[in-house]
Amino acid sequence: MPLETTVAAPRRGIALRGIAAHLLGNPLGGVTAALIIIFVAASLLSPYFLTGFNLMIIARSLAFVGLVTIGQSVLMILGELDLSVGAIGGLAGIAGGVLMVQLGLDPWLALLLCVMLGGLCGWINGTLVTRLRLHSLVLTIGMAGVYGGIILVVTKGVAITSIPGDIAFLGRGAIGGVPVPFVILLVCLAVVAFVMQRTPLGRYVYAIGSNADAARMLGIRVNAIRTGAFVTAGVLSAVAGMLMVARLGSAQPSIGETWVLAPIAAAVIGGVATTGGLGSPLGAVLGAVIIGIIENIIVLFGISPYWQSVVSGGIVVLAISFDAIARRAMAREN
Amino acid sequence: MPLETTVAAPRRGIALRGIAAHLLGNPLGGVTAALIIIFVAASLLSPYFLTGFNLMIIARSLAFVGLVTIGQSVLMILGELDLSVGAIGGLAGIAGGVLMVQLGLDPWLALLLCVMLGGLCGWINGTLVTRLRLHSLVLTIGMAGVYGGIILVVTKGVAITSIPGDIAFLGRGAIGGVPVPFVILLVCLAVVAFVMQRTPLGRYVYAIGSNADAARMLGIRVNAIRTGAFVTAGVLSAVAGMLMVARLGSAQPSIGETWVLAPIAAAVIGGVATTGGLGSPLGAVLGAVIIGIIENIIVLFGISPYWQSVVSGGIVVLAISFDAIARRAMAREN
Amino acid sequence: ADTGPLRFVLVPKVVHPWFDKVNDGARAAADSLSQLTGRKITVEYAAPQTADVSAQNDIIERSIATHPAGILLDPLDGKGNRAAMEESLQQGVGLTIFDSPAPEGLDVTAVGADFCEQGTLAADRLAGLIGHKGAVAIMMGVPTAPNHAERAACEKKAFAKYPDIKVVATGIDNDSIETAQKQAAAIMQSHPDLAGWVACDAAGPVGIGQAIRENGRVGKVAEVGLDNLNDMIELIRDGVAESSASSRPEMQGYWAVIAAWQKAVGQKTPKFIDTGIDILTKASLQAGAAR
Amino acid sequence: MSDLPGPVVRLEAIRKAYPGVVALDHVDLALRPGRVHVLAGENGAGKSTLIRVLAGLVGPDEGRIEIDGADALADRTLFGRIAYVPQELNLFGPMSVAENMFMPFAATGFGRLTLSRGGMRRAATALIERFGIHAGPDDRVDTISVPDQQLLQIARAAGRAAFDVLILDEPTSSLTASETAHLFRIVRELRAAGCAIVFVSHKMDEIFDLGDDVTVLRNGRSVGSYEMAAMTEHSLVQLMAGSAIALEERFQPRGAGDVAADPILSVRGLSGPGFHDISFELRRGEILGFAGLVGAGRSELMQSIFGYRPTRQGECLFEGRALPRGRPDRSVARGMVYLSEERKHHGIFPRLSLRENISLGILDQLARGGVIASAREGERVATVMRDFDVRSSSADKKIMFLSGGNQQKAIIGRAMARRPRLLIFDEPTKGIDIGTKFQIYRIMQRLAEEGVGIILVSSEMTELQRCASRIITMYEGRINGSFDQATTPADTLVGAIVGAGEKRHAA
Ligand SMILES: Nc1ncnc2c1ncn2[C@@H]1O[C@H](COP(=O)(O)OP(=O)(O)OP(=O)(O)O)[C@@H](O)[C@H]1O
Ligand SMILES: Nc1ncnc2c1ncn2[C@@H]1O[C@H](COP(=O)(O)OP(=O)(O)OP(=O)(O)O)[C@@H](O)[C@H]1O
Ligand SMILES: O[C@@H]1[C@@H](O)[C@@H](O)CO[C@H]1O
Ligand SMILES: [Mg+2]
Ligand SMILES: [Mg+2]
Repeated sequence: MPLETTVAAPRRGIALRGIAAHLLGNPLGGVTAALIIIFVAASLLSPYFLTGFNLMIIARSLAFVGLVTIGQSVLMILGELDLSVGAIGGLAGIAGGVLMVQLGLDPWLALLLCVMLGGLCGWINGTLVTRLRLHSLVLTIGMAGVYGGIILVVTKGVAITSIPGDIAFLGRGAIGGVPVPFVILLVCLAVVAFVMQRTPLGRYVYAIGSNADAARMLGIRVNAIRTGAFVTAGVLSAVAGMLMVARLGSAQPSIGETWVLAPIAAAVIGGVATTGGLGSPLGAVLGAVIIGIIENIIVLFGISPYWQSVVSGGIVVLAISFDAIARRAMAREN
Repeated sequence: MPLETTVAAPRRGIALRGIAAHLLGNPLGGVTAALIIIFVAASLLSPYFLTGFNLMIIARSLAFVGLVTIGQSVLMILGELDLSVGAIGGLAGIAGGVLMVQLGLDPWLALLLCVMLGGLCGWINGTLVTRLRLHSLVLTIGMAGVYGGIILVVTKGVAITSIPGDIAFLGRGAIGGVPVPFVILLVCLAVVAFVMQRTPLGRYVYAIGSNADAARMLGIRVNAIRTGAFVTAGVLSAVAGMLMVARLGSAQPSIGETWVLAPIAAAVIGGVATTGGLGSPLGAVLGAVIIGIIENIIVLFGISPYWQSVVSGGIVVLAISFDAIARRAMAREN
Repeated sequence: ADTGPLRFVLVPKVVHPWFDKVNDGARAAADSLSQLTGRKITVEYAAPQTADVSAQNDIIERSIATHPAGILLDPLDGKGNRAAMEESLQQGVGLTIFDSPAPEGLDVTAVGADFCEQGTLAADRLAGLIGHKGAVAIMMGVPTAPNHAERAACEKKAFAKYPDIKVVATGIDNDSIETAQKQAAAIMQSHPDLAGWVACDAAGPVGIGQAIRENGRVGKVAEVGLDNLNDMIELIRDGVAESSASSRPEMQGYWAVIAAWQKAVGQKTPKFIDTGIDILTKASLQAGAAR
Repeated sequence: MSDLPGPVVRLEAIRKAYPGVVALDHVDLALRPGRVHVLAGENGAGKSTLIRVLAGLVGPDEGRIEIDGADALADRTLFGRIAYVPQELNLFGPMSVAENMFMPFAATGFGRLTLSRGGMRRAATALIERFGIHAGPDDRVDTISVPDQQLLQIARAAGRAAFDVLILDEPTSSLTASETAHLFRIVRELRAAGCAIVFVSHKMDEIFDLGDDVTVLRNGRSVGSYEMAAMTEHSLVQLMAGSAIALEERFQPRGAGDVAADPILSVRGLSGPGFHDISFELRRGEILGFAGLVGAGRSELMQSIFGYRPTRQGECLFEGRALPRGRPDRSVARGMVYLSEERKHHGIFPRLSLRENISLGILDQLARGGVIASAREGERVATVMRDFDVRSSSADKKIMFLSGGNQQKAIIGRAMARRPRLLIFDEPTKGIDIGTKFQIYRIMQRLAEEGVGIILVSSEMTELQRCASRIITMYEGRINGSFDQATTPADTLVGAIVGAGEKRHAA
């Protein structure tokens, strides 16, 4: 933009436009603005929305998809996609059920093993992608079949019940009124966001996503970092899967089935591009919050179940359009 | 490949390697080789595979996903993706049911209207993507919710039965032993492949997929062509949906649910890159044939349904790995 | 000449634990027939991954391609499966239907229960539980599936007998526990006054029970379930559901194989084999366990 | 040469073949500390390939690389002593200037576990100043100008710690004269400090200005190595091309600029992002030059006229009729062509073949009944390749595997093959060897004489002087002068483009 513009804007300056401009200048501006609007609208439209109980429900149900979103967003910044994250989460959950219930392992040990299993699945994905230079989208469509299939083979579609109560508080408990899964989400987000923004490793992820060849030329270990990102995504999905098992008290074979498209949509709403190099895990999680709120208000408003998918799909479309329209309007102003 | 190789190969000359080299030189080589291997293996392993009846049912069931694959592959060559193609197919089918059964319209007129509806859905997707410069992956995740939701709203999940017999032969008939849906697939593929390879329009699609900015600079009507591709994909999905209705004699709300990931996987197996500019609809359909044969032999071999997803996922992984491994092995040889 | 092995293919609605019980029964029948006849008789299990007619048709057709001695089918959709069923008969592969009334005009044997009676039993029982008045909901299963549709229709008819009972909502679970749970939760959100539930397949009542539990409505919303999945039995033990009207999947599989074998060796078969219905309650379960 | 220091790097009998071509055929090269070694040769001669071998990015098929007397192919860490600026921009677009400068951080001392952002910013600011980059350390690289990106690319290689050899592959192709001068000052400093420098350029004045030694490549073979002092422009060109070229030739179209006739393009009061209140006329048969500094707004103006970028005010009349805004397709349909200065982003279709890249501009002319006539396509493409000397082992090679200059020739050929009535060339001869350049000037001249209107945006003053009938100068988004090329002394022009005598904006 020419120099003059930046000088001129405050002069014309209505305060609201100033805020809008500030938001739009910030990479997280679009998603934050959309979030605020949806939040305010929901508060005005439903008296139940702003209650502590409701906010707690939102926070808790957000945690699972949110964890998966963090991992997926790191992969997307790297220019990859993993459609098997949901299946990995489900597999970890089922493995947890088998280890704890059928083999009687200590729940905490089982938990650790399952998270490692998630990492292993991610490592397999990453290794296949990097060694054979496969296309991650299709590889992971295939691997989702494999991991999801293993769930079916192990469970024959039947849930594993009577999960030991020891780990229940991971799924159902609260710390100072904040649900434990949400706290875990925040911790994971903080760690990953810090790594992505403030460490060389994180910046290499951005570099690889924006120009992998140049990164390789500079001696950045592209393949190792790619594989590491898949492992991270696998671990986070496994954590989500185990938290879900803790919450349900049973390992359902269906865990993770809905964790595939929503995190990708959330990441894009939050400013992550599927082409790599752009966005941040924080933005992606904010995108997940938007989707979570949408799902919540659909229930609060008592929208007929037949209409739910239309409404939630429509709001996703609106949320990404909002950003685009606002940016274009601002651009036209100047 | 360096000139020397082409000269040297026959001299060293095992015939097989000559064929392999030839196949690998051709952009369709990888998928053709994989197809041949799977075909031969299936014929050797199951006496039922090479029977006329079995080939006929493969051809027929391939037709539906194949049609969707054609449209999706054009979008992928353009650098876009449409995850709502399945929902559009389902919506067209349901609309057909409503028009024919509930409104008593002439079946042929209804068919035409439904195909137009598919085009309209595609046009909406394309227009949103181009006008608002939205990300097609996420927009169409949203639109899949909307279109799929409309199916639910209209049907409440209940199929529309008693579709007039007039159109049954479209789904069940055969022309000279070849199932009608397969004939329609071949016709559509021939038309689209011709346009893509031999007309300016097709070249423009490749150009846009390879460098959209440069295409715009050359005066190519990027947005119009993009929208057109979405319309094409919508129309082809609607055709698939209507053929499915004709085949079942009822409009099922579940039509199209499995038409989302399989066509993308098929296209990539067939050499289409999700980043655009590479591959061809023919390759993509060959990829779909591979997937179709895999599904067929899984049942022929009597593989337990619990293992099916593992096996089919695994074979998808193998199919894409095959290409990669073969190319690298050849490269190392020289 | 008739000493070679006989292979039957069993095609259920969907991959589902209930059908594993059918499969168990079918294998038992195959084993005892093998012993009795000295001929190797086997059952192959081929199930669609989701309750989708076209997926089921593909499986039927692929099974036909292997020329089995017969196909045992639980149709997802009488009309939608019609072409595939005709194809089977045309190709000379005998067809035995289980868990479903017989499709009209086809020369097949049907094995199952009186599904109308099963639905009526469940509905009447629920009506009694809620004092013959209040709002009730029906979880419809796969609406195109002939047996599910029959149960739903008869449940509606049964409720209609009571002037103070109103069916305020119907859900569709497509034979998936997760879908059933989501649908039930949503319906209870929008109908806070709901008094009770019945279902039309084995998955539905499990999902309903989970939703009742998750939403803290145990004791406030009554449930009479269907069938005898482990989860269902647990729900009855835990007092979430009062009882269940259960068909007998093992028996259905058993008799379907018997009928298919008869057909394969050219014997006459009955049009319909009724395998009966059980009512499961906390008490009957304890009695069963004690035995 | 005996009194010179011994070579720090020695390449011996390097051979590298690609499918269909031998890019390097037993090439030798010796680099001495404190000397600028020029690699000269026509497009596709193998300069960049040799450089990539030298930088350790491409393994040679045969040959030996010695760095400080040790075998670098055995000990690859030795390649760390070599700093390399590639011919094509290769940056991380969505990341900041500072990050681009110091990636990978650990190696540059700005991060082991966490990044030291402040330190990085400070160090970046120093380099930004030293290299004259118009950007802040936190600016996103894809928002700064191409020349600034080019300078950043150089700063990244040359600005950091220890290296013995600095390779600059056509570093000036998107720099203007003053930036080039600035860059040369830095190069001389490095040379004085004992660094060996490899320099590639197609601009003769630069080669003679900076070079100490020169190695000439032709078709992948080394013609020889010489001391620059023993060379003249003519002799060097002769060595490169294998035949002589008349360097004094001029290409002003004859009878240009019929003032009486209607102008082919008139721009009136046009304003938009980056330029303000622009009015000028282009006459039939004239080559109108545009001169200016980086960021003068020429590219943005031209793209707006063409319809690629938005405008705020004003109008453009093409052959008397208004051009619709924001519709490059309409402009093309009416006979206008724009060739962008950004080959990578706006020019080539990397994954398509050379043939497809060329024919894309003329498909409407190649189609018969809506179908592309392959035979005709082959002929037209062959003609373009011949006329513009595009060298490739095959027309079916993906264009991304061609040398930079040959890519450029292909897209110029594509633009001209359309036979437009108005041609806007933005830095068209960037990276093109001198022989082909003259051929392109000749074709431009011929087209103009046939009545085509041509706008030539160029940062090479000699190019404008060789070809333009008139020269318009731009300064900070405004036109500040219009000169008859034939009668205006060079100093006057340079004064105008640096904005002499004007009130400068208070930055
Ligand atoms: N303040 C700025 N911030 C970001 N980008 C800028 C700024 N000023 C100029 N640019 C960019 O720098 C480039 C230089 O402008 P432009 O190319 O129009 O000038 P020019 O006279 O053609 O210069 P050149 O000789 O480099 O072609 C443009 O691409 C423009 O987007
Ligand atoms: N990766 C590659 N694959 C195939 N061919 C290549 C590749 N890289 C270079 N070549 C070929 O090698 C030859 C030499 O190219 P190179 O880029 O070294 O030329 P150059 O002298 O740098 O030319 P220019 O002045 O145009 O930059 C060309 O014919 C080019 O097509
Ligand atoms: O009878 C039904 C079957 O058709 C299947 O849906 C599983 O549940 C049973 O109740
Ligand atoms: Mg070069
Ligand atoms: Mg410019």
